[in-house]
Amino acid sequence: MGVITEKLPIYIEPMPGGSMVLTSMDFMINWAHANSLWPLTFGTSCCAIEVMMAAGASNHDLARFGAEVARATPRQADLLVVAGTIVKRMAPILKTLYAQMGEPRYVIATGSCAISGGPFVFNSYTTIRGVDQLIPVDVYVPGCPPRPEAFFYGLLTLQRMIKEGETVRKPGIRRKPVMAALPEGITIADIQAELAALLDRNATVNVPQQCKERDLDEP
Amino acid sequence: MNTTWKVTTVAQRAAEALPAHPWIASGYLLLGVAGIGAFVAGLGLAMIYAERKIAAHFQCRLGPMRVGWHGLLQTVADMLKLLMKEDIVPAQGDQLLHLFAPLLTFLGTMLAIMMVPMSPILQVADVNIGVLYVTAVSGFGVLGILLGGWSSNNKWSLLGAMRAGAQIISYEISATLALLVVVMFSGTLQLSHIVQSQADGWWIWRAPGVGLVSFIVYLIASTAEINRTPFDIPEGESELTAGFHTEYSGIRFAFFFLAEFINMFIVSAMAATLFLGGWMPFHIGGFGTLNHAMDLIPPGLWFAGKTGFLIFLIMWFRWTFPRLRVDQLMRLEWKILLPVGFANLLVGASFVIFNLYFFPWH
Amino acid sequence: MSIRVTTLDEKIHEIPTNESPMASQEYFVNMGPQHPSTHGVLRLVLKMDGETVREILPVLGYIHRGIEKKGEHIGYRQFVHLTDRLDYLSALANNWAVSMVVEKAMNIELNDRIQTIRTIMAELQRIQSHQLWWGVFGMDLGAFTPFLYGFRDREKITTILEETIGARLTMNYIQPGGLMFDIQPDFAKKVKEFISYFKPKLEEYETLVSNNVIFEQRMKNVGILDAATAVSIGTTGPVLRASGVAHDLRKDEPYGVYGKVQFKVAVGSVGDSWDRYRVRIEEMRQSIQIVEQLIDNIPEGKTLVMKPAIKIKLPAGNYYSHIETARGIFGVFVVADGTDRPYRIHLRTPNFNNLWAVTVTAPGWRLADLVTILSSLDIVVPDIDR
Amino acid sequence: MSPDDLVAAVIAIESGVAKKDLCDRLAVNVLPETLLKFMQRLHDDPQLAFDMLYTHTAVDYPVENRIELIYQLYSVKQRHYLMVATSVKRDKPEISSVSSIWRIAEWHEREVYDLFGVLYDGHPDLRRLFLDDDWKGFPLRKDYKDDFMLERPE
Repeated sequence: MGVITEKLPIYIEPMPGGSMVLTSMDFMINWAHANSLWPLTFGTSCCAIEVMMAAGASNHDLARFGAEVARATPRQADLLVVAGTIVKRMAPILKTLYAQMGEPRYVIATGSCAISGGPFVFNSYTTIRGVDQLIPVDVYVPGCPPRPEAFFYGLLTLQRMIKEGETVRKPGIRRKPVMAALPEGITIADIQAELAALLDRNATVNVPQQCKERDLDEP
Repeated sequence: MNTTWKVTTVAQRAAEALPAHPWIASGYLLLGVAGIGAFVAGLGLAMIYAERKIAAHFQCRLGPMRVGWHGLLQTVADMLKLLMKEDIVPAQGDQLLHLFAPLLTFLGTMLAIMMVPMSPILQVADVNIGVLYVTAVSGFGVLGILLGGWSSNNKWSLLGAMRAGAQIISYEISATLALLVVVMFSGTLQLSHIVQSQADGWWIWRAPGVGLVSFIVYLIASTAEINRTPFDIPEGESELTAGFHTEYSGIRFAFFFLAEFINMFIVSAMAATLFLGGWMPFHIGGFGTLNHAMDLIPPGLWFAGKTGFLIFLIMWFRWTFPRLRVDQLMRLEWKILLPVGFANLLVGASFVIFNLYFFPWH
Repeated sequence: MSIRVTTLDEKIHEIPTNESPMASQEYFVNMGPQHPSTHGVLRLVLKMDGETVREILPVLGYIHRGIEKKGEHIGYRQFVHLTDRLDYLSALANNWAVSMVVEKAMNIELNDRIQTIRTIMAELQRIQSHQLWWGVFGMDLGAFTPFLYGFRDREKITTILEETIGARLTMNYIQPGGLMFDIQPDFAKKVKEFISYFKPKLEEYETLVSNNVIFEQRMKNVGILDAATAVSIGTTGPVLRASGVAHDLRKDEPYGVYGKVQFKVAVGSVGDSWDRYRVRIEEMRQSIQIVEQLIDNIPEGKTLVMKPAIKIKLPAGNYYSHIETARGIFGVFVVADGTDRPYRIHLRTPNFNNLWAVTVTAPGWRLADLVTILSSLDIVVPDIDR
Repeated sequence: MSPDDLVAAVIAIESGVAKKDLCDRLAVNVLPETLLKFMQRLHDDPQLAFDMLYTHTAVDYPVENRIELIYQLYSVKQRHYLMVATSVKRDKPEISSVSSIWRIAEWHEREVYDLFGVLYDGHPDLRRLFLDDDWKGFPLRKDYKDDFMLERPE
């Protein structure tokens, strides 16, 4: 199908009604990709239990979204869920895994270890601070570990991004992660500034007042 | 006497129409080929969907729900995605063999499905060596698996392929022995005649004891032949990452995936045809009233019901049994199934000679 | 002093190969960091002769985050939250071990309510951990359904714990000096409901796996670990008890309210995968008994006996205390120098010692048996690498 | 065996063995040269029978220019616990390996070599356990500097 999706659009486009054919082709291809994301069984630490196992088990059934067939080989998987901490020694292996996967491949970084190094940012001589230094990431699911429902929200966001994002005319160009969907007038800089101000105000704890609340003896 | 069924296959119709008007004959042939293609595709999608839903309900979960009503379109999405996937051929691997291995497996399946007598009119071809032809053609499957495993230049797939070679070849023996018993009773190899020979009753109960034992031996051996749990060691998920199809992606993995499911259909269709009377309704000897009552249900439905139940049984195996080890698997075949098969054959032969079975029809 | 430091490649080439012309050619296989049955990122370099495994060389470090280095830069109360990320299936027990070290060092007296709640929580977590092990054990042997049955029941405990603790996996609940929160008013009722629900389910586990002939064939005398090797390898927990050594900290050094509770220590005889399986199933039953005895009379009292100060300062000295988690003995060794941060903190993790039982028991068995043995040792890899 | 006569029995084994203070459990200090013989006695003596090595770790004291090696022993038969400590010089940290007595020591010692740089004489397979073989430096030493590691801004 590679021939059709790459070579054909140039010829079909000029034909009358050709773009209508292309858009409906887009719809079909994206619908198929979005609804059958086969995850790769790749969990390094605690997120693997919550995001891969608990989400796939009976209570929070991952199969409802068609993502239940967890393939062990990267060849047949098209969704790499980075669940857990990536350390320096694991980095080249993660890159090889990503390279081995078939072309329309997506990456969800779950847990704060995969997003930014999590609790091991400081004083850890091996933890990679964020997986996006190694491989391009599509959706970030924060949490330590994120609840299975949070992972589903990430999966549904990825499905929405696939359905709206990719087109046959420009293969491989995808919507940026959810940040790109900010309402007008608000930039990331404003958000970071507001966060810094908030952190500054709530950074102190009043110990005597805490003790009075819990009726303990004075310090 | 029971109603006699007139069997006309597509090939016969083409042969009759050939001298007079060749266009209609080629139309029939085209119908046969296209019919098989559509049937295989539709059946594959339906069975994969059924497997995922049955597995889900076995395991107290829902299975695919979001894609179409109750996930009906889920397999369509899977197949379309597999078509779109990048097709990776390993560099150091043997490219040519790697490309054609899945086609060999699929070839074996397509050739075998022609012979399956689904109902008196719904049968593409009917040769007089039916049973022999089907068991011979199903040998292509293991050829494809061996080539695929070896040419992927991957230790896991090589291990999986060697296991598949040893397993399928050895289980074909006891499968053929079980089929031979019924061939002895019905006297012919032609599948449609075998079905008609069960007009007085299905071989599973008409040959007392022998029929049931060979049915069970055939069921075990055929589950091993199509690599289904508890014999799925060629693609043992937890040991060999993905067994022989580790290096396959995209459309050619879909061929292996589909071939496995259609093989499951063929195996349960053969079991239904030989032991449960194929499309023959449930008759008991001369018991006229019951036979006529049973004839009200069209023969095609009888076939679908029997095969459907057997497919459900094979799927049920998958969700209850663990995997056998390689040596346990070989021991089961050579030390248990083979002696049982031969003893069963001898006993069956003596029943046939002395007409010791119900409603002897020779 | 003849000291030679080798590297992995030299070690791989050193492994003896079978030179006799009749033998089939042996080859190396990487049961690599990403493999469905290594429960995380454990890499086993296998020297295989056809299907049988001749030699195993575990390669670690694929999840080594340097938690002990980080321990020297954060306070004691903060270190409790790091131990959740070690053996994430017994987070509460790990928290308890660190809290116990700090409480012993500052000799804080805890009231009965805290001890009882800690014991109940630890036992619930033991059942939860064994349920996950039972599920993954079935999946590794090829049957996918036990994984889902195990997780279905595990979710019931997770919801009970989540109502009190607020977290599903990384609990951070037991802190030095007591507990973070008091238990919910209907906690006892819910636990009793769970116990009455889970007892018949345990019989279901038995029918699905224990009485299944194929499981028995795959497990009976596979990977035998005799008592002497088990002790010299330092294995603890169900792996050691399956080899016939009845060493259980809950009986030898009773902590919490284990002293006042009647329960049996499940001990195996031969030390094969079948015994390890039976010991864990029996332990689930014993844990239910313990929780039943404690759940009805949880004494009243405060759940925090010292002020929630962040700056806990331990007097200078070496302190060591350990606790029996679902996988073995988890020990915390602290060298304190009087400041609010430990000078050195070392974690004696059960999985580190249990892993090496594979290198002793698995050579000579087939690849499928290697997966059975590895899964019967119930290994959690981040606990090994720390 | 009560703790007092256990310590007495242990001290009686070797000269230069002294009770270690500031410990919450039984601990003794041993001279590095006599370590292997001392441990062998602890393992073989039926009265003591320390047949299990819980863990072996090290503590770095750059100020006193020594690395203290800690062995935590336990006897499954007698149900008692002992911690043995010895020290080696920081710039030439070499000591004899106890992996001949307890199998697990082989991998604990590899970990201590990997993170502290202590060399073990007679160790069957001394190489780094967690880090890559070409890793420079020993991370758990107090003076370990690394451009990759972020220090928390105080």
